[in-house]
This record gives sequence, C-alpha cells and structure tokens, in this order.
Amino acid sequence: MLADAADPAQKAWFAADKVPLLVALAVVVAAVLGSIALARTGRPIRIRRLAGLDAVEEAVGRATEMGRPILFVPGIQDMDNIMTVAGVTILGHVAKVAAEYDAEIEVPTSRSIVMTAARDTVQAAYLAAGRPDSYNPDRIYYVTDDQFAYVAATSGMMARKKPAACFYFGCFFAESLILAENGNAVGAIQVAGTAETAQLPFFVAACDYTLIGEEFFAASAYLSGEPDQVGTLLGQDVVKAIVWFVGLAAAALGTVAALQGPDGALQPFVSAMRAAMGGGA
Amino acid sequence: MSRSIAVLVAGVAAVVMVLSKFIVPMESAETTVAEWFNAAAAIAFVLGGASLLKMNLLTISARGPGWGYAAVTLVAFLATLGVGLFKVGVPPSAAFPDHRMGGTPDAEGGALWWIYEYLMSPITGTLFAMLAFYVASAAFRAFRAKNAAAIFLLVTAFVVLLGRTYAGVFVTSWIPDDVPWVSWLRLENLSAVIMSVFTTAGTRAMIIGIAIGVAATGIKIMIGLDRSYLGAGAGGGNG
Amino acid sequence: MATHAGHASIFARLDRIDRRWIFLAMFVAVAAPILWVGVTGKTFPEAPTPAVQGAFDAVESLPSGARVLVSMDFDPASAGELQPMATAIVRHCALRGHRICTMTLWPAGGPIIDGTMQDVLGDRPDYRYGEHWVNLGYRAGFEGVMKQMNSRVSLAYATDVRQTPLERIPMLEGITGIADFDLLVSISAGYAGAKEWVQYSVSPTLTGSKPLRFVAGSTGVQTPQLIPYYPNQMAGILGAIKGAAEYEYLVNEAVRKADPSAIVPAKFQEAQRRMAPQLFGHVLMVALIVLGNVVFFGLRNREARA
Amino acid sequence: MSQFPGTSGTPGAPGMPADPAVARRANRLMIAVLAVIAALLVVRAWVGTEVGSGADAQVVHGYGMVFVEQQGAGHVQVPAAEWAQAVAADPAQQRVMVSWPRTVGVWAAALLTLAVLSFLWRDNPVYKLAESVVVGVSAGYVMSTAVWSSLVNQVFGKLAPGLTKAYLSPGLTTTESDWWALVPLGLGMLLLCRLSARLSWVGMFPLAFVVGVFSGWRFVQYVESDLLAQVATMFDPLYVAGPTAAATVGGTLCAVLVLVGVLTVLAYFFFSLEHKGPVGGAARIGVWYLMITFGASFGFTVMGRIALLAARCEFLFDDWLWLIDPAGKH
Repeated sequence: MLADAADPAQKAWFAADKVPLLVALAVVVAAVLGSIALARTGRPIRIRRLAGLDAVEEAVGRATEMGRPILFVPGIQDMDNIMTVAGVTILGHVAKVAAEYDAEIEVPTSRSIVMTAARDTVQAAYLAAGRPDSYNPDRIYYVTDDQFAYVAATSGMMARKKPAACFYFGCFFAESLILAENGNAVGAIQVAGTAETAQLPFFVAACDYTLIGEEFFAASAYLSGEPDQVGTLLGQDVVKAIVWFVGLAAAALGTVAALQGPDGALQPFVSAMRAAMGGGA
Repeated sequence: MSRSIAVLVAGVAAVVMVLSKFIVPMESAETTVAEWFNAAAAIAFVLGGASLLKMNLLTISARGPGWGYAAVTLVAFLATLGVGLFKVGVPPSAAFPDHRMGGTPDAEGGALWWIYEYLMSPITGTLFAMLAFYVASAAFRAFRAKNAAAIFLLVTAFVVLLGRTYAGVFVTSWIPDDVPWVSWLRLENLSAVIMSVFTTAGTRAMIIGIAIGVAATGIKIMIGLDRSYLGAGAGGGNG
Repeated sequence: MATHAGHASIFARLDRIDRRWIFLAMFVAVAAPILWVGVTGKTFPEAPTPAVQGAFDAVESLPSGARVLVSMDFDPASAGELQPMATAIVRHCALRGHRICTMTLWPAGGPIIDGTMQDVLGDRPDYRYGEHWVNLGYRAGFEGVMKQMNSRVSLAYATDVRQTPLERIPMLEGITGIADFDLLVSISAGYAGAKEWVQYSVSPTLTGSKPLRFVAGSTGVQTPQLIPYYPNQMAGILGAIKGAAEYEYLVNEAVRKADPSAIVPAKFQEAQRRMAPQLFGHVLMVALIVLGNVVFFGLRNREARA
Repeated sequence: MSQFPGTSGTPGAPGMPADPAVARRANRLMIAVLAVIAALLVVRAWVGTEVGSGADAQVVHGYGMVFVEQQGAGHVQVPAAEWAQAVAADPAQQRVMVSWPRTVGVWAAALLTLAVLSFLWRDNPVYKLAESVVVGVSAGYVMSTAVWSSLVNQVFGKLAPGLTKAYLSPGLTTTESDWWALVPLGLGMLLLCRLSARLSWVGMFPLAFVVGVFSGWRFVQYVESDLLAQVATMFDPLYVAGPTAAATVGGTLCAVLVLVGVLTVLAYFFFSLEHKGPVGGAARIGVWYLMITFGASFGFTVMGRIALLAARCEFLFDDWLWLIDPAGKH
C-alpha cells in the first residue's frame, strides 16, 4: 500500500518497497540519538535493579567470611569482543566490592591483552576503594589462549584454592559447562553473565544468578556510568516500548480482521501493512 | 589524527551502505564495496596464517614452554599450506587436462584432500564430540533444581530430550493420539508445542531486542561515538 | 538408623564419584546402540514435525527441473549432525529432478560438497554436471558474498570450481540474482549461515514481487535461534539430527510409495540409524540430572539434620 | 622433554578422588574396563569380515582398509565387496586395489581420534600433539583455500589476467587488467601491517573500512529482518478457527500464548523501568517464557553434542575396525 503511493517516476532511483524500513530506521535513530542527548544533559537516568549485580555483594561477603578467594573469569575472547569489554567493566565493580571487604580476587585470563586490561581495572577499583596497597597484580594472570588448556588449568586452580564465589562475565563457549561444574563441586556461589545464547541455558541451570543477554550489557552500561552508554540503553528501551505497543495494536487489528472474515473492511489494511513490513500476505 | 580519519572512514562507509539500500543507482557502489570487503576477508585468512607463523616462531626461538608443540604446529601449517598452494597430487581437471594448476586444490585424491579428510576432520570432529562427555558430567554435578526457574528449565529440557527421540513416544504412548483434547500431552507433541509456542515467543522477543542493540551500535559507529573497534583485531569467525 | 546412614554414605560416595565413570557411561550409551543398529539394521519410525514437513513440501512442490541453490555452510566438526541433512535434501532434489547449484561460505566446506554430490549422484549418470548440477564452491566474504549474489551471482562467482565461466553453464542460464533461484537451502553450523541468509538475502525479497523461498538445516545449538523465522521468513527448518531423520524418513517413504519394491540404500538412512544412540544418550542425560539432584538434595538434607 | 610438557593430572581436582589409594584403585579398575572393551574390539576385528558373497567371498581383516577404483583421472573409493568380486574374477587385475595412502589415512584418523579422547583420562602430551597438529593444519588449509578460491580469480586475475591464466587459472576469461582490483589488494596489504608492532596503526584504516561497511549492513538488515519482519508476524490473529472445537481452542490458545510471550519477555528486558506493578508482573511471566526457551535450547544443544559423538563412534567402528557396515562401505 505504501509502495503504491510512490510516484512511478521515482521508482527509477528510489526503492519504494523499502519505505517502511526507512521509517523504522528513522525511528530507531531518533530514539537512540535523542536518548543519548538527554543523558548528556546530565539528567539522571534510572536503571532497574539487576538481581545478578545485587548478588555480587552477597557472594563477596560470603567469601570474606569463609576466608576463601573470589574467582573472576572474563570469558575466553579478546578485548575486541564487546562481551569481554562488558565483562571487564563488571570486574571493576566486583574488584571494588572485594577491596572494600578485603577479599582476595583471582583473575585467570585467556588472552594477554585481557590480562593487561583487567589489571588496570582492578588497580583502579582498589584505588577507588581506598586500598591501593591491597592490590596484588600477580593474582591477575594470563594462562593460555587455548580453550581447553585454559579450562584445565583454571579447574585445577579452583580445586586447590576452593574459591567461595565464582563470577563468569564475558563471552563463553563450551568451557562454560566445565567451569560451572567445577565451581559447583567446590561449593561456590556462582554468578554469570553472557550474551552467548547457546551457553545461557547451561549457566542458568548451573549458577545461582545469571545476567541474561541484554541484561549483561545493561549491567555493564549501568556500572560504567557513561552518559552515552546509559543513553543508548534508554534509547533501546524506547524502541522496545514502541515495538510493544505496535505489536499489541497489530494483534488487535489482526484479530478483528480475522473475526470479520476475508471480506471484512479491515482485512485489506491488515494484509497491506503486513506485506509492507515483510510479513507476507 | 589518524584515529579520527579511521573513525571517519568507518562512518562514511556505514552511511553509504545504508543509503545504497534505498537509492537504486547506488546498488553498484554496494556490490563494488562488497567485492573489496570479500577480498579483505580472504586476506584476513592470510593474516591469520601469518600471525600464527609469527607467534609460533617466537615461541620456538625463545624456547618458551611447550615450544615443541609450537614446532609441530608450524610444521603442520607449512606442510598443509605448501601442498595446498602447489596443488600437490591433485588430479588434473577434465577441462584442462594439460594444465598443472587446472584441478581443484582439495579434490579427492590430492594431498590437501588427504590432510583434510584424515587429519583435520577427525581431530576437529572429536574435539567437538568431547562436549558430549562434558555435558554428561555437568548434568550429574552441576545442573541443580535449586529454584523454580531452574526446575522449569530442566523439566522443559527433559520434555525436549525425551520428546525428540523414540523414548517420548514410548513413555506416553498410553495417551490416546486421536483425542485432540489430550493428545498434545504426548511428549513428542508437547515438545513440538514448546518449540512452536514458547521458543518462538521467547526467541522472537530476544532477537527483537538484539536487533535493536545491533542497530544502536551501528548508529554509534556512524556518528563516531563507538570507537572500540580501533583497538581490535581483524578476521572472520565461525562457530 | 543404619539404613539412613547407609543411604548417606551412598550419596557421599556418588557425590565424589570419579567423573571418568560418567564419561564411560556416556560412551557406552552411544557406542552400544551404534553397534546394535549396525548389526541389526533396525531404525525407529519418525513422525515429521510441521517445520520439517514444511521443508519437505517446499522441495516437493517445485516443478521438476526447478533450480535450487544449496549452500553447505559447515565444516567437518559439525558434519556428524549436518551431513545426513545435506545428503537427504540433495537426494530429494535429485529424485524430484530439480537442478542443483551448490556453494559454501565456510572455507572447509568444499570437500563436504564433493562428498555429498558423489554420495547422491554417484549412481545417477543422468545427472550431468553443468546441465543438472553445478558446484560454485567456496568464496570468502560471508555477508559480502550474499550482498553480491543478491545483485548478480556472477559478481561473487566468476567461475564454478571447475573453472567454467558462469555464462557457459547451461543450468544457470537466466539466473541473474539469487532471487531467480526457485529455492534457497542453507545447511549451516553457525556464522555465516542460515541466520545471515535470512537477514541478507531472504528478508529483502519479502517486500518485493518475488519472495525467495528458503529452507534451513541447522545444528541443535543453532536451531532454537532460527525458530522465530518460521514460517514467515523460512518455509521449513530441519533441527538437529532429529530433523534430518524426519526428512530422511519422508524422502524414503515417498520413494517407497512411488515404488513399493524399492530398496532404500543404507547410506540414505544415516540419520534414522543415529536416532538409536540419541535415544540412549538422552535417557542417560535425564537420568544423570535426576540422580545428581537426588544426591545433592540427599546430602543437603543430611547436613541440615546433622 | 621440557619442550613437550603435559600438565600432570590435577590430583584432588573435582571428580578425582583426593585419597591417592582410592585414586589408584579407581584407575586400575577403569584401565581394566577399558582394556576389556579394547580386547573385545580387537578380537572381533581379528576374526575378520567376510566381504562379497558366494564364490566371490573374501575374508578381510578390517583395520581401516580402503579400496579404490580408477575412474577418469582420479580414484574413487569402492566397497571391499567390489574388490572381492574383481579378485575372484581375475586375481591379477589392477582396476580395483587397496589404496595404501587412504588406509594409512584411516589409521592416522583413528589414532588421532583416540588421542583427542585420551584427554578425558587426563591432560597428556598425545592430546596436545593432536591439538597442535590441528591448529597448524586448519590454518594452512583455510589460507590455501582463501588464496585459490578468492585471491587468484578476484584479485590476481584482474590485475594480471595473462599471467594468471597461463600459470594459475586456465579457465580465466578476462583479458583486460582491471586496476580497481588494486583497492582490495591495498586494503589487504594495509591489514597485514597489523602484524608489525611499529606499523600496526596503518592497519587501522582497512579495519575501520571493514567495520564501517559491516555495521552499515547489519544496521539495515537486523532492522529489516529481525525487527520489522518479526513485528509483522504480530498481526497474526489471536482467534484461530479450526475444523473442530478442540482445534479452535488449541489454535487460539497457542496464538494468545505466543503474543503474551513476546510482550512479557520484551517487558523483562526493559531496563529503565523498575520491575514493579504491571511491568513487574509481565516481567515475571517473561522469566517463565525465558526459562522454557532455555530449557528447549538446552535439550537441542545436548542433542547436537551427542550426535557428534555418535558420528565419531561410527567412524571408529565402521571405517577403522570394520565391526559394522551400516552404509555398505565394505
């Protein structure tokens, strides 16, 4: 229907059937840029509480009580992976809590650059917590790039040191299972966060708390406190809200049209809208 | 300075690609860029090989721990690359029987094919197959029904695991298949309902959310807000 | 209380069990049925799910001689799951007389195409290369290849693997962009694969005059993420080895229906045979989870009482 | 042997008994079980397999034999039965024969399969060796494939068609040099600069180009395929009339449940609203949907893992040991 509205002469240079797509892109751009601008004005933007983040304090507290270390695994990918970046941001938070409680934190990494980034982050966290002397860079170390060798070494370390809290935040593949299994065996509280969809079920089944997909990025944006990141989060929420109401309206229209039957007044409109959005007839 | 130019390159490239979707005459710009993109992807594989070479040579020359394994990797890499580039043992092609380089590099019977079939396939295949063992061990030692959410998850997993084999048919064969009010309770039907209703709904909402996130990242790259890629490595991935 | 103490010690011992016994149990659960099926040749009947039936119908409903593009986007690491699918779909196309064009977006996919075509078309001298099937092979670039193929297939592939220029291949006459194929099939193990095909090549055609029909075959890990695309953006999905078994069953049933005396070669029942080790593997998994929880909560209760 | 360190099994690791005496006993028992299994397999293979039938029958002591037949310029693998037939007809024939390279290959593949599986026992040098081999082989394979499939025709062929046709690619039809192909070549060269610490900043430009192009594409295609087209499905009517009352109720219920699921899971992923009141209620329902979705994913993933293991077992029993012949290869 929208496609028909375009002038035939324009079809030569403009893809008329893509008008709905253009509208959708414009809405997303407006929502995201508008929200970032709003965040930059300094207006506080509230982010809801995330159970996984609340659990950090509880887990670190327990580790302190038991006098056992905390394990943090920032995934097995390099710093070019956004999940690793988000994981290291969350590491900053965990390290700060650990510094406040004076708990020992252990960070084995699978990439040397991640080790460097993790050391910087943890050092800054200890400084912020007012305990720069307690920072020990030797507990943040590079193991090996190789996936299974990394897991074997980390598992062995877990068996020896028996961490009371294990955090897995980053990009994980098959090793997620083995890590969570070993954490369970030493009786640790486990908190995980990843956007790697294939590993989420295993984390949810084996850990006490899991930040699921977008929740993981939201936690990282919230903890980073950067207006651009928080603004982007808000912008995405705005788009989701639009999707929510458009979806609800679409279902209502579709149902009424179906109840009216194929000759009903609404049917042509519903079919045209659906087809224009790429949903078939 | 050079960082700003790089950010500009990324932004302009992204915007041009977006516009070419709507402006029909720009389609050829898009396919030309795609060709460059593809060549860059091919060269990224070369880059991957070169960086493997560099890393292992460094390990060997420094006599670092496990340098013997690095040497094995190096020999395997160079041997495979050599027989691949020179098409060792490749049967000549039917169209160009006299041409030394006429055959396909990994045609059956050639040296590269042998390496693929008898070294690469079994090792990569078995490395993946190992996950079956790990998941079994984790099943016994890690998957705990410690809260309602985990119980829901595990029960669904049971239904799917059993419903997608003959076990499901066997266990619930006593439920009549011809009474529509109850037949959906048979495990094989229940697992189909889970897929068509719950997985469809849950995954649909998730991919909508992911799409919005990807779009937001794209916008930030276009206007130069997101520069994280400048510190990043290159290369394709699989998996 | 002797029995109670006995229970507790069983729990404690199970809790400390060497994990290699669990590995061994998994090996036996998978290996024994393979040997049993290998000796007896028995398979289970399959009841096709709608998504698999949709895939079958998409191939079945095309007129004989239709052109199908099959992209085998996987490598040997996932061949255990996906090879039976590739074989079954190509075989179905060949039985229906469709013309098949193959390609791959994965560098290690080349020999997989060769093997599949040899398996299916090895005893079909009527299927002549160039006229009834053609192999374009691998091209680097993932989505870049899709973008080029959307406009012109020849931009991505100047020649096929046998170095014949595309314009001299009879079966590709009249094919410009990817939408000129009657059906696109992707059998994929991840990136780049079925999801990218939907996003880059299928969805853009849905608002146009000729939507591209698409069927996906996918690993167990990837399948749930493709489900929301069915049935709007995909005509069907073969999910994991079970999907392959159902498809094989449908094809073999169609063969038997056309000719009741036909004997289905054993190599075309691979996925159906695999459902036996699957059955025992799945049952073992369920048993391990249940047992693990019994042990866990048993020990916890005992600790609570003590 | 410090160049080949195998990390010793981690004593006391989870799933390994802490008490050395118990560990030794468990080890002995496990070795005994594995030895019995191995012995059974060897004995079965030693007995041999009869291939062919009737007068053509030959006994072959399995163990990975591969037979090939000359076909055109190359060789094609054929069942052992064909070899038995050919030998029975003419003992001196050269048409069908044992392929030693492939037989050695099956052995290599079987031993490497076992080498990888040995990691289940504990980390060891044999496993590490197999792993080192595969890292090198995969990189070499991928690199040579990228050169032949993409660079030769798409880059070299366009720059120097004459040379490329003469030495590399006889099927090439281009004759004129296309200097635009210098662009991707230049991009590639800049990309290779990333290997050098001093020049790696140069590699930033091709990377920025690739990231830009890619994010432009993704921006459009994710919105078109995963946002717009997915929202379009929400036009599906909630009332689905079926042929029977049960079908109508079932269809309608399913349609309603799908919509409720999409909306509640979306609500769960709202981050700027506290999960209180109606949003909280919706989010709680959303969590149930997510758990069921993950449960199904869990099941499918496990299914995939087991399928891959089954394929490896089948290789060992069929191609190597000839215990079974489900696909008629022998």
